[in-house]
Amino acid sequence: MAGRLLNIQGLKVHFKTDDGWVHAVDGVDLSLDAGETLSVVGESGSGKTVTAKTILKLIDMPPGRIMDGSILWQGEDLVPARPERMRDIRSKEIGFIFQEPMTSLNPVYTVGEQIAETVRQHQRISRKAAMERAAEMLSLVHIPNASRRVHDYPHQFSGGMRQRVMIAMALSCDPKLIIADEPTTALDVTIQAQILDLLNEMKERLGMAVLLITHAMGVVAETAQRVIVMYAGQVVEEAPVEALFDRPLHPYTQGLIRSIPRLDLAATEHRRLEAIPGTVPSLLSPPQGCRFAARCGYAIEACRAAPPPLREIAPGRKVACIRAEEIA
Amino acid sequence: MAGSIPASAIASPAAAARPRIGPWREAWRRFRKHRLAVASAVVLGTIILAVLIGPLFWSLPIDEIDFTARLEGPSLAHPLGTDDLGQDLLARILYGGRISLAVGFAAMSVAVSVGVLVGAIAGMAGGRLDAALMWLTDLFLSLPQLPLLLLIIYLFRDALTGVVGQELGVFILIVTVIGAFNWMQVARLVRAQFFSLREKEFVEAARALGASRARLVWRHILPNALGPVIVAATIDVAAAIIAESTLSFLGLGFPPDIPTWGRLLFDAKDNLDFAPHWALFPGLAIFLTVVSINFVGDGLRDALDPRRVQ
Amino acid sequence: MAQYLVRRLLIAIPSLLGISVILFTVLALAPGDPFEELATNPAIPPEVRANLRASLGLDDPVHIRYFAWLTSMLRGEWGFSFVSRIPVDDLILQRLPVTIAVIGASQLVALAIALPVGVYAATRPYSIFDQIANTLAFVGFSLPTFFTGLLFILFFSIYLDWLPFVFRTDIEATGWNWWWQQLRQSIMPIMVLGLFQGAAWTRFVRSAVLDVIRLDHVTTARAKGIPERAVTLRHVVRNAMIPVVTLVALQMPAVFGGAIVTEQIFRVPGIGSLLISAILANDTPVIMAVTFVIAALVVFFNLLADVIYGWLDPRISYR
Amino acid sequence: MTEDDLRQMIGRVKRGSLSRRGFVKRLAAFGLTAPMATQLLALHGINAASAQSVPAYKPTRRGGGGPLKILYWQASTLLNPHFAVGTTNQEASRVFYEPLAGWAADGTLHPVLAAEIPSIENKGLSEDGRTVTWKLKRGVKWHDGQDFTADDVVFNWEYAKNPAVAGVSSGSYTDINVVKVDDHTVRVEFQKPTPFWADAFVASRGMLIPKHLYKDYNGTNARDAPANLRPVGTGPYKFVSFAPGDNLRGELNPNYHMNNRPYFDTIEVKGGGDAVSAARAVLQTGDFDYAWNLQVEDEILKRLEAANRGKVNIVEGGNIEFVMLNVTDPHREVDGERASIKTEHPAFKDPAVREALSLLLDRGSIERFIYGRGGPATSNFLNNPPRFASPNTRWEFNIEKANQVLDAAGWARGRDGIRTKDGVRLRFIFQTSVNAPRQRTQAIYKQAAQRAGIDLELKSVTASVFFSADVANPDTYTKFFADMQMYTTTMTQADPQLFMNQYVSWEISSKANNWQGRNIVRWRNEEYDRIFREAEGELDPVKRAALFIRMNDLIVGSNHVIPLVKRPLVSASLNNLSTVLSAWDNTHWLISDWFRET
Repeated sequence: MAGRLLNIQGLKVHFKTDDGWVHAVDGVDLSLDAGETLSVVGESGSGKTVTAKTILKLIDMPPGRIMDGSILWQGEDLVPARPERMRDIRSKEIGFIFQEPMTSLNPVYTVGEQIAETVRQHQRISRKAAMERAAEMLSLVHIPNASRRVHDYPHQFSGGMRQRVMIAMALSCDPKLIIADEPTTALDVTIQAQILDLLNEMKERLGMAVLLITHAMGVVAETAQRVIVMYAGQVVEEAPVEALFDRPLHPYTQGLIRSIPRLDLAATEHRRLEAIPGTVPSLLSPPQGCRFAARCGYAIEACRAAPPPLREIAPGRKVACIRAEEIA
Repeated sequence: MAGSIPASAIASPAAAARPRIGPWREAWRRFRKHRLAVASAVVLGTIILAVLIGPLFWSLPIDEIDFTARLEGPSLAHPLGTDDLGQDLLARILYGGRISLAVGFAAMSVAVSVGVLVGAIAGMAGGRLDAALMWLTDLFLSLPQLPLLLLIIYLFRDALTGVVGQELGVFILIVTVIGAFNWMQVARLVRAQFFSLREKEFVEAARALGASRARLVWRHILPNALGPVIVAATIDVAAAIIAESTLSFLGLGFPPDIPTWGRLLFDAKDNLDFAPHWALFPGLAIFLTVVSINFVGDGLRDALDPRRVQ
Repeated sequence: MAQYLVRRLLIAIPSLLGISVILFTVLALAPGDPFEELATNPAIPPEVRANLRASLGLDDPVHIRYFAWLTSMLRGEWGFSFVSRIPVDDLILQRLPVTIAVIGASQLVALAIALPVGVYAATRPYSIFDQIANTLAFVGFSLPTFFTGLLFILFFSIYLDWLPFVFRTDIEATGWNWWWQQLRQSIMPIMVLGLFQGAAWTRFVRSAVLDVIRLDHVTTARAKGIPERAVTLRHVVRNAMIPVVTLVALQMPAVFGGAIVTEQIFRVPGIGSLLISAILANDTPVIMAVTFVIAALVVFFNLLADVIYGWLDPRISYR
Repeated sequence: MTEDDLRQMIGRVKRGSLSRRGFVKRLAAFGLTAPMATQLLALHGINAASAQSVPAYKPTRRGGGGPLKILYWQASTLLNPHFAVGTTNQEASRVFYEPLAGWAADGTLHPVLAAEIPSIENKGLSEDGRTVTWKLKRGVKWHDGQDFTADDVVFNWEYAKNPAVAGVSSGSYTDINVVKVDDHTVRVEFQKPTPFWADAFVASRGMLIPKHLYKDYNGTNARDAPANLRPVGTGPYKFVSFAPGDNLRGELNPNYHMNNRPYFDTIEVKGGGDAVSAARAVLQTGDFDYAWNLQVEDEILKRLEAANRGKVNIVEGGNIEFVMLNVTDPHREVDGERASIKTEHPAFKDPAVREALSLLLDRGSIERFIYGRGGPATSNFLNNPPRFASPNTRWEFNIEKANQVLDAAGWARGRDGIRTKDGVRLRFIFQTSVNAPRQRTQAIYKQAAQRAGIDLELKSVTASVFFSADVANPDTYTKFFADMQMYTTTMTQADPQLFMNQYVSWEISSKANNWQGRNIVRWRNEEYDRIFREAEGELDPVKRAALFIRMNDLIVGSNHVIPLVKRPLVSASLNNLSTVLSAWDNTHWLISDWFRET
């Protein structure tokens, strides 16, 4: 499907450890159009962060290694791309927002210097001009009296403010895509909402695509247009947001949605919180068939025999479960 | 946002598959990975073993003067050669090694324990007590060791030898004296560690759970400060062995007829160009001991400090 | 910042005083006699030595001698050496440049080794280079300077006869030849101290860089598209320098101790050998003056370490 | 060979019927060495040609010899001879200052600033031994051009004896009177007949400083005289620069009072380091021309000499390394004083123990393997000048005999092999100063003693602590709070009078005299005291020599003092350097006559 902004096909990323190779990402397909917000949801260890970081090759190789698959960015495959090419893309075309604002900024430089550094890396402008650009970005992300605070150091900002700085830095070169790796996990609830609103506002104003990595279904509902659900290094379901919440096809997605504590039901319902029994399979030697089979209520012999392909059973809806139609 | 799934609810089963590994077994497994550290542990072990039980097998007396066999190179009769009085160097190195190593380790443990104590108190207490302790550290750092050594040994030597006999008396004296001059680095390291660790979340968490100050220090902060202390301790052993030889250089150390490695090296330095074996073997003994202690220390630090290893 | 410095200096004064009191009493009690050589010479009648000691006040009680010394110190007279009658400040000013030159050069050599090797080894952990560098560093600081000094003399001076091993302060040559002679005679002490110190610091730089290299803000820097070399220099090394520079400053006084051994072996007429000969002769004014210089250096370098730490790390505020 | 035969032969030489060479050869047959013979002749007015006691000076013109580089492992720190605390300071001053006369190696006087050596024959010496008249050389100039006259000599006497100056050379000048006869003659008057008159204005204590520079510093301000660090003397070299504790430089004195001298254009005396590296710097790398006082194992010196760039010079003197057995008991305190003369050493009071210890000292091996040429074994305490060396003592190393002596005296071996008798164990503390050859000697002595059932506990004390005069310090050699101790005592004059007063009873070191007495072993013997008094006034040299020989036999016979090895002056010099060395004076006593063989 040419023309898509980002198109990842069959991506496999394994990590070498003392006990053998960990199949962290084992055949992931993911694609994204300009201006679209795609959310990738899954528990920790499902391979979502590795997938995201591999796009910009931010994982340490070794011990990590891209075993297979391609990452097409506007048609160009980044997997074989040389480091110089990757550097042009980083922050200029694809921005990245990290999870831990407290430690993601360099403590010894002012926030202005760090943003200016990004800007001057990709544009030939003077140091003064870059600092002005930094102040602009800070005010864009609603940091009060930005022109003064641009000279402050990271430790003089709160967690929420620092995440705003990170966003300002990521957007400083007008990238076409922003990858946000659990941007709100480290923040408390009230700040999370502000950050998500800011992200959406930035999308309207600058029109960039957003790849949002999260494990919170609530965040998905708030921001994403389309959702990909990942489990044990593989994509198990892909669907538009509303469709996913209305009619989750894959048993795992259903389990996820059922286990969300519901405020909208009346107190009288007295329903116990639901949890999915069993644990995630070892990625050292992943099971043959469907990786969710061990915990899936509907699992049958066939499920364990072969890995279920990711099938498009309706326009824009894919699921990796051979009994999806039956149990829908 | 409501609806975030606590990850622990669905704990990753991966760890469950393998047998449950205790922290010490884990530390040993990581230590084994550090090949040089293992090799050094073996070398150190052989040296200590040789020094302890060697004299049982190699029974030549240490001070048998034999003028016919002066300054002989290594031979069958004298595997490590002889000195200018024809005394057998292997026997002397084995005998001297016992003292040098004992002085090294004992002085190091004195230095480290004093250092950790001072560092911990300064680190935990802070404020005026910290300033006073740091002033004391600066004071000891700037005092020249030699006059103090001269005085302390000269003041206490006769009193101590009267009580516990000559060799033990001198041993205790030298260990305390060397120890008393090497604790400052450890104290400063431990204090720095305490300052940085005190702010860490896990310490506040422990304090929130009602841990007493002593427990905090002993169970939480100290184990984390272990890394640099081990490194400092290994350096201290080397410094102690060298300090002992400087003492014998000044006639302050053990009586002249006790062949510690430092004294052997000192006696041999004038014959280096004609009888190199006389200086090389004790020098080698000191070097091998010190380098193996350092490697073992490095291995220990990697094993005990989970963050460090990839 | 200035206010903080003044406060630190005010604190330093009592500590220097404390040091001088303790040291003076130690020296007064310590054995040893500056007129040792007189002893074996029968021609010199005992009363001559007696009144020599009396003339220098050696037999007065300790506190009187201390106050006499302190008042003359404050007036700027550092007294004269018992043994050689030379004013102590001349002695020190004559000896200090040599020591500073040798130590200074050896520290530069040490840093020139430790920084590049430490950083390069840390950026390629467990690579061949890292393992070789690490092993050599261990060997480097496990070899006592005492022993390496002897080996250097044996090898370079005696076998190869390239370098003189008696240090001469009065080289007649001028211009380039003077520098060449100076280099030839001081290269060995500098290398012995430099290699030992360099080995110790390589390990420290490597572990400091290793601590920093895994931090999140380094990945952020990479995500900003900055080339790997710039990431290492601007972000990793810059942060790792904080503990390293502080250690270098803190270790300077201890380096003077190390210099004493090298000065003894290579006969460099520096502060170290002056201190040893003064101690062996219990020459109190010289010992007090030299120790005072070293004590002042300790206080100065501690202060310097704090200032550099504050300058390097903005999180440290000067309260 | 009786005294009369001797006088009779001197008479025949005087009358010319017996040649000088015949006389010397005849005396040698009786063990009286050449210098002793020449000394006897000189004193009887038969002035032997003094030249042969100093090697001939070959160069035919002054200067042109380039630099002379000398290395001292103990650096000089002061350039005023009267304050020269150690030998190195005397050597440094001797480069610039000169005495009236110096002692040649064979113990004869050699004129420097004096025109001739006073003797009875040239009326220099009075018959009653109470006055000495020195005739000064004419035309001698100080470096700053001033004339050297008798006033300078008289001033030096006033300066040296002035208690306010507190000079170290005061001992030689306090009990004499010096009178200026004329501009170039000076008379020294003694209170009583003084056989050894050549002390004032001679050798290391006789260096003369210029009156015109020191006359306003003849008091408590003596230490601040600028000339103390910028000397102006009469010597062969003028002062250039001085870095105390490091190096001293001088240059040729163009109007030196002896022609064709000095040979070298500049002189440098470098200090610091240790004996072995000093030896290497001459014998192996050749960086220096001469290295002073090499207290180094002979084994090492021999191997360094193998490079045959330089040679080792051995100059016989009076210094001796010896072991002392404490007469008193160092472990008991009697009215607050350890090793007090009121006590007696429980073991050493038995002569058998003392004899055994003397038999157990393996002097042969110590000479061969430790000191070598630098320490020939000896059984005498007084060895030089030769005429005072006693022929009637022997040393013997015999463990078997020592055991027999101890068995005979009833010292039975205990279970642990150590001999005991009436509760006294033969276990002794043996202390000495820190120095490699001494530590080796301790080891050898300990092993031999063990074989005879005597246990020696070795103790080594830092030199500056061992030789300290500090009253509070228990480890000094004058206190002798140990059973046995060993060190070297030096003999700085060619006359044994001051050297042998170490064993007279009125010199015993005790708490009363702050342990400053020179009789450290606390040995008392009436005959020794009597003979010493007699020798002080004895003018007849032959009788005086016999008295000192008797003293030596007494002290060595007691075995409280066990001589070990003589300690001649050991130094090293390049093969082509011709030096003039003497053990009775400084190394630089005739620096003017040093030259390089071309």
